[in-house]
Amino acid sequence: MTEAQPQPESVAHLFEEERSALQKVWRNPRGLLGWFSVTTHQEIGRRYIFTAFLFLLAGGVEAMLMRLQLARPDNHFLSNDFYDQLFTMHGTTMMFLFAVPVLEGFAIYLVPLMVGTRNVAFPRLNAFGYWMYVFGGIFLYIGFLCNTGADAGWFAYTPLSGPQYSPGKRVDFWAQMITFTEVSALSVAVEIMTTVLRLRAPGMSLNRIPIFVWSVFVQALMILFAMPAIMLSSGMLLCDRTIGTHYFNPSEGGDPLLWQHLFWFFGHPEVYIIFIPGTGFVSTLITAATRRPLFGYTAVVLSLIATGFMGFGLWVHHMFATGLPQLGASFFSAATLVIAIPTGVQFFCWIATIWSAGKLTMNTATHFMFGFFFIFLAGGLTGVMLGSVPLDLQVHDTYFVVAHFHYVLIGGMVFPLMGAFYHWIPKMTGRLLNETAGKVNFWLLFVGFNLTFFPMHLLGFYGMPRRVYTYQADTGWGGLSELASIGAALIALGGLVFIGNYLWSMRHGIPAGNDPWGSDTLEWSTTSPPPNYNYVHLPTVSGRYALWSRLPDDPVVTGLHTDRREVLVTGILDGQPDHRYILPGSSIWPLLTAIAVAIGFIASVFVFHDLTYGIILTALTLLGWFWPRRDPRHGVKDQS
Amino acid sequence: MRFAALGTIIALVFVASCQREQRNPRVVAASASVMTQLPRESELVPGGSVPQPRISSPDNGNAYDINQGQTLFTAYNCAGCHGGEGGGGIGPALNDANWIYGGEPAQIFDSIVRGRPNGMPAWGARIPKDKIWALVAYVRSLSGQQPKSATAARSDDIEPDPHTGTTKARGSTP
Amino acid sequence: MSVHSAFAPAGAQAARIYEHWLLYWYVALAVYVIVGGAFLYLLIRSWRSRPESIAEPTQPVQHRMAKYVGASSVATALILILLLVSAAITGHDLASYGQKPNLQINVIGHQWWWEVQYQNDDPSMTLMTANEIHIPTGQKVLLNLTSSDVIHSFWVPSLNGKRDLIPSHQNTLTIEADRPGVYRGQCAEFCGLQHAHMILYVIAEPPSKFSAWMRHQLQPAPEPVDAKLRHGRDVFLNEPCVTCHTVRGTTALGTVGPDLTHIADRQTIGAGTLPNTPGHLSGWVTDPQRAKPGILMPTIPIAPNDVQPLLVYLESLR
Amino acid sequence: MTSNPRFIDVADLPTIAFLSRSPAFWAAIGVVMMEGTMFSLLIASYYYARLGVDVWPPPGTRLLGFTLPTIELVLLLISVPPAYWSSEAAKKNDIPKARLHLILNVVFALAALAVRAYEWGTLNFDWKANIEASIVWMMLALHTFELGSGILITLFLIAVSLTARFNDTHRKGIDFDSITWYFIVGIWIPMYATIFIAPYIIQAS
Repeated sequence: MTEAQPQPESVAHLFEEERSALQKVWRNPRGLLGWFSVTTHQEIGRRYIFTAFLFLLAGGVEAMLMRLQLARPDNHFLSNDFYDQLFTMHGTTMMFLFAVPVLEGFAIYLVPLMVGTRNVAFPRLNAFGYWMYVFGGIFLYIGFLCNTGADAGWFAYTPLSGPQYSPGKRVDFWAQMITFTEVSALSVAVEIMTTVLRLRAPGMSLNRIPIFVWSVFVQALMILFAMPAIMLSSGMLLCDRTIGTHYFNPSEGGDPLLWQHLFWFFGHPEVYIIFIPGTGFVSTLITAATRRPLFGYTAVVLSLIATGFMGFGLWVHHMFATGLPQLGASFFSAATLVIAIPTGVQFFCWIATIWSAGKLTMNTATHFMFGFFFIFLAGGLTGVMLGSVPLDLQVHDTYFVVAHFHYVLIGGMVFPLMGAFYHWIPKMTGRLLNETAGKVNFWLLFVGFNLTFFPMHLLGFYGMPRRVYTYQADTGWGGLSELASIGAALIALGGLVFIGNYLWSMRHGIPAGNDPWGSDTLEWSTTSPPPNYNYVHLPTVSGRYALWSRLPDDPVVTGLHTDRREVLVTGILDGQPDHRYILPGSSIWPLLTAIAVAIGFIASVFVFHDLTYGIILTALTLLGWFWPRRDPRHGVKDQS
Repeated sequence: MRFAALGTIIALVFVASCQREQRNPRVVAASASVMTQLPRESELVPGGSVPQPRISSPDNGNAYDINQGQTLFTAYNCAGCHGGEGGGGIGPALNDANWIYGGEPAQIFDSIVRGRPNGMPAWGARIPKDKIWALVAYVRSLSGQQPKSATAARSDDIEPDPHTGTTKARGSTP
Repeated sequence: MSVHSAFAPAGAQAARIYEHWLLYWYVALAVYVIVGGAFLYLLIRSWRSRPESIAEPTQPVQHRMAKYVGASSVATALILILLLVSAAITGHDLASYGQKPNLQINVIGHQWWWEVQYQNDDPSMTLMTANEIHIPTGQKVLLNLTSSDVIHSFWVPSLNGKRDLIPSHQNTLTIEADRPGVYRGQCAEFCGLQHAHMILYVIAEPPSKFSAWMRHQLQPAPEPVDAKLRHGRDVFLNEPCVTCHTVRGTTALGTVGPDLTHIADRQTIGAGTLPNTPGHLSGWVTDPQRAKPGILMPTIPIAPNDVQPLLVYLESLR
Repeated sequence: MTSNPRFIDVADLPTIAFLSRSPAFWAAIGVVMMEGTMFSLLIASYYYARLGVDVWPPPGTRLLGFTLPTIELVLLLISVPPAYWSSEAAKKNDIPKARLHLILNVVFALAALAVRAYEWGTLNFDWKANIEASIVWMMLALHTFELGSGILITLFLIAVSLTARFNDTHRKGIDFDSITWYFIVGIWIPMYATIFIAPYIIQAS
């Protein structure tokens, strides 16, 4: 490595030259074909976020229909058959098509910016993952629109979801959709892991990585270990249903509980996969709102890692009612309570941060952050209750649990996400969202949320099981259910305000400038929205709060080729420059490969052996993907 | 969106099979008049052959009804004679292409309703017609005469495996 | 009026869980008030005071905060240990309640009703019924739980927590009622189209009354005494009803649906779907798919002048 | 960087690195992590199923001979050193040597695949027999898929190495290929033990 001498007189000129070269190399291809060939992380990230919000809308409409049905006892608004499809689709949509993908979208968008590089490590894999997600979602929803919506619940317990008790293709669609979204999640996890480990800006040692990046890194590792479990089990279910294997058939030695073990081995970490980036958002928002360093950075990072690790030790607490040996149950009970400690530590660090700052910027993002504190705290405490085996046996599979996980997931993920949206949308679009509408949006959601879900705690104790399509008047559940439905209407209103605010602000919002919040992470140093190459010169980092500790004469990286998509690989621990790494450019092959895989997956739902055609097609498209190009500088391939 | 066009095309393909997933528990009358138009068991009739009325089962291809038939097949102990999954036993096998009294839906319906010599009881008075149609739908699925996408790959009951005699009970838990 | 609430325990187990719950509730409330209060305090204190500059807290402040975070974390751990110990003790107590039961009942889950078999060493004393479990008060009743199709979950909140009924697995649960009463329960694991209408009642009676009930239930169905009842019985026996239902003392021996020998004694029809009144029974028999769409029981076209005798006959099955 | 320069010039840094320095390595690690988890859970499912029944293998399947599978395993193990040598040669940019070892690797792998195919053909049960059969078929199917993909990637690299278009990316590809190959062979050891050896040990209840 050489140390170049500063040459002030030529800097400006060089800068412009490099900028136009980068613009040319990183330009997204035009036209329809071009639109399908994009591999830049901003565009893919935005598409993830946009698609996920569409699915949120669908899941929300499903929820509203359910609340309408449950508003009155003995209601005949929806048939039981349709209601079963609705709640399955709602759960499935929210978990697989909204929560994880939207966080992945934010991670894909933000991580390269935050660690100071130009793109994720494997841009084409990234595009492939997005297409898999889209195809999986479309596949599931086409089924739903054709009366083939899954109806066995989002955890599809066998034998109810098996060949005998779920006739038709409904559950097959569901199981195969899982495979689609898991392929997508796994590709994103590999992206994020590699990007965080190797593409950080010089100087960004492990102890200087922004908390949000840490959180998505832990999330990526969790995905790598958790998602294979659901791919395996949904594959087993599909085989049981289509070719007559016996994984879950008790009469041939299979066991319905095997499904539950495999499912929850994924399903419980899934909750943390969703929640951990939520805490990452909160830690970032809190730093921005107080303009103070996060208190206890190391403690928070260790908490994230501990949570990720322990998240794999609690799956059995979803199965206490299946009659496990008492000793085993006690172990998982203890593990469930212990995982509250790292989350507690994070809470105390957040309190300490605000406390020592004494001042707060009360913008919409901060509102949502406080919404998170008050809601998630309640969800965490009911979670501790569910960790006790005797209490769990009372409230398991009742509306208490419904209340609990909505407090945890909406409180722990949606509220931080909304905060993050208000925080980062100015970066993504260049315009601020309207603050007044934002606060109206917050209060509608906050009040509506509590009105909807708080009564459900009581309903659970009063004996209302979840997933009932109706209930009788003499159960006395009518009043609280009606209250919940009114709350749901407020949430819907909040959602409309949110959409309206977004649409209005994109046209009339105040231009954001580079850094409207005085925030600390690298992405605020580039323009809003950032150029496709993120930074003309990759930045270097000299402190944990990159922009706050930045000095005017801090060095930047030069010497990267501007005639191809090139980034800098740095050391895992210390962030020292290691080598240059050439990224591939735009390509249509990820889409074609995704189509090939989709053909195989979808065909195998109907005729299992047709999977073979999918494999052959996929192999051919992969050949196209990796076909050696004549020009070794494949980054500058045609920009048509 | 660009997906809209793609979505519409795929949707049209799927609409055709929507009916396969229909679950209508309250079908009652569809089969009411069927008894009068039952086909004859033999086509040898005085005065030459009469064109046989071809009545297709109202349940043909509907996954839910095939499944109902499967449940009833077990519940009514049809398997007692015809074997689990129609593999045969005291009574003839149902999972092959050999039909003594015909394999058309109406003929199977007739066999169940009126019974047949050498052991098959008449179930007409014992099973309501729509459930008989469900049984017909299931019986036809055993010999692959229903769309594969509408039939279950296996049941959760014991397979007619010669090695397997008993249900393997699992250990009990406290 | 039946009782159906974890807040209204009527048996030793439920009462024990309720006590345990109170501990958790008060601890959770206290934690919420303290931590939530801290956030509220911070919110009020910092309201409208925008941070102007970026600053690192001073060293003493940092030390104070570190101490405070450390202490809170330790406190959290201690509280969790307390809660864990309480959970373990409660779990142990609940398990020990289950020893030496006075009565054993097999409960088999079906889509979507409960089959109930009273166990007895004397085969003539074993009793089959459905959807209602009569138990003597003050006695431990061991339930052997299994399922014939999908997973169900037995849950009577006023008596004990829930336990799943899993095909090919044998689970047990002990219940005990302190005082006479009707305790409602409902299937708690999603089990298909009619999960919402898979309700059962546990009817606790003083032991003497329970034995009388038992003796009565063991009797076969009464012989029809008049022409109308005989007509009704013949309708029942000639229509498809017998394929699925048993009425002991007659040729009806079906086992697909619930045993109807003493149907008129039960409080509800269709596993709690409808109250057992002549009007509802009539509606149920003529069109069960209306009240409980999706169940196996078909709509049987019964001749109009046969319906009334059939209902009268069913009403007579006391 | 002792002083405080305005620029860190990276123009002289290499454009290729191997093992943990290379992003491709981490992609391979990601693949290994997720597939390792999947296969581990599959193996765990096998023993979980064993706990549920009285006799093993359950009625419908018989104990399998382990001569052929052992030959197959040995062939797979022999294929590992060439994979290593090919990646070492690729690091030194010695393409002919890398190609030679890739060919050696693929020959042994194909031999193992042939043994696998023959032995699978003689399997005395299909996936419908019982739970053991279902799991064993899943193991064989998934692992054979892995094996097949590994072989295809290697063949692809051999083919490219014969052309003028072979570039640094393909050198990293050989590195990637060797890492995944270690995994494919390594994960087969517990699966081999589970499918062919374990039934002899755990058959009594």
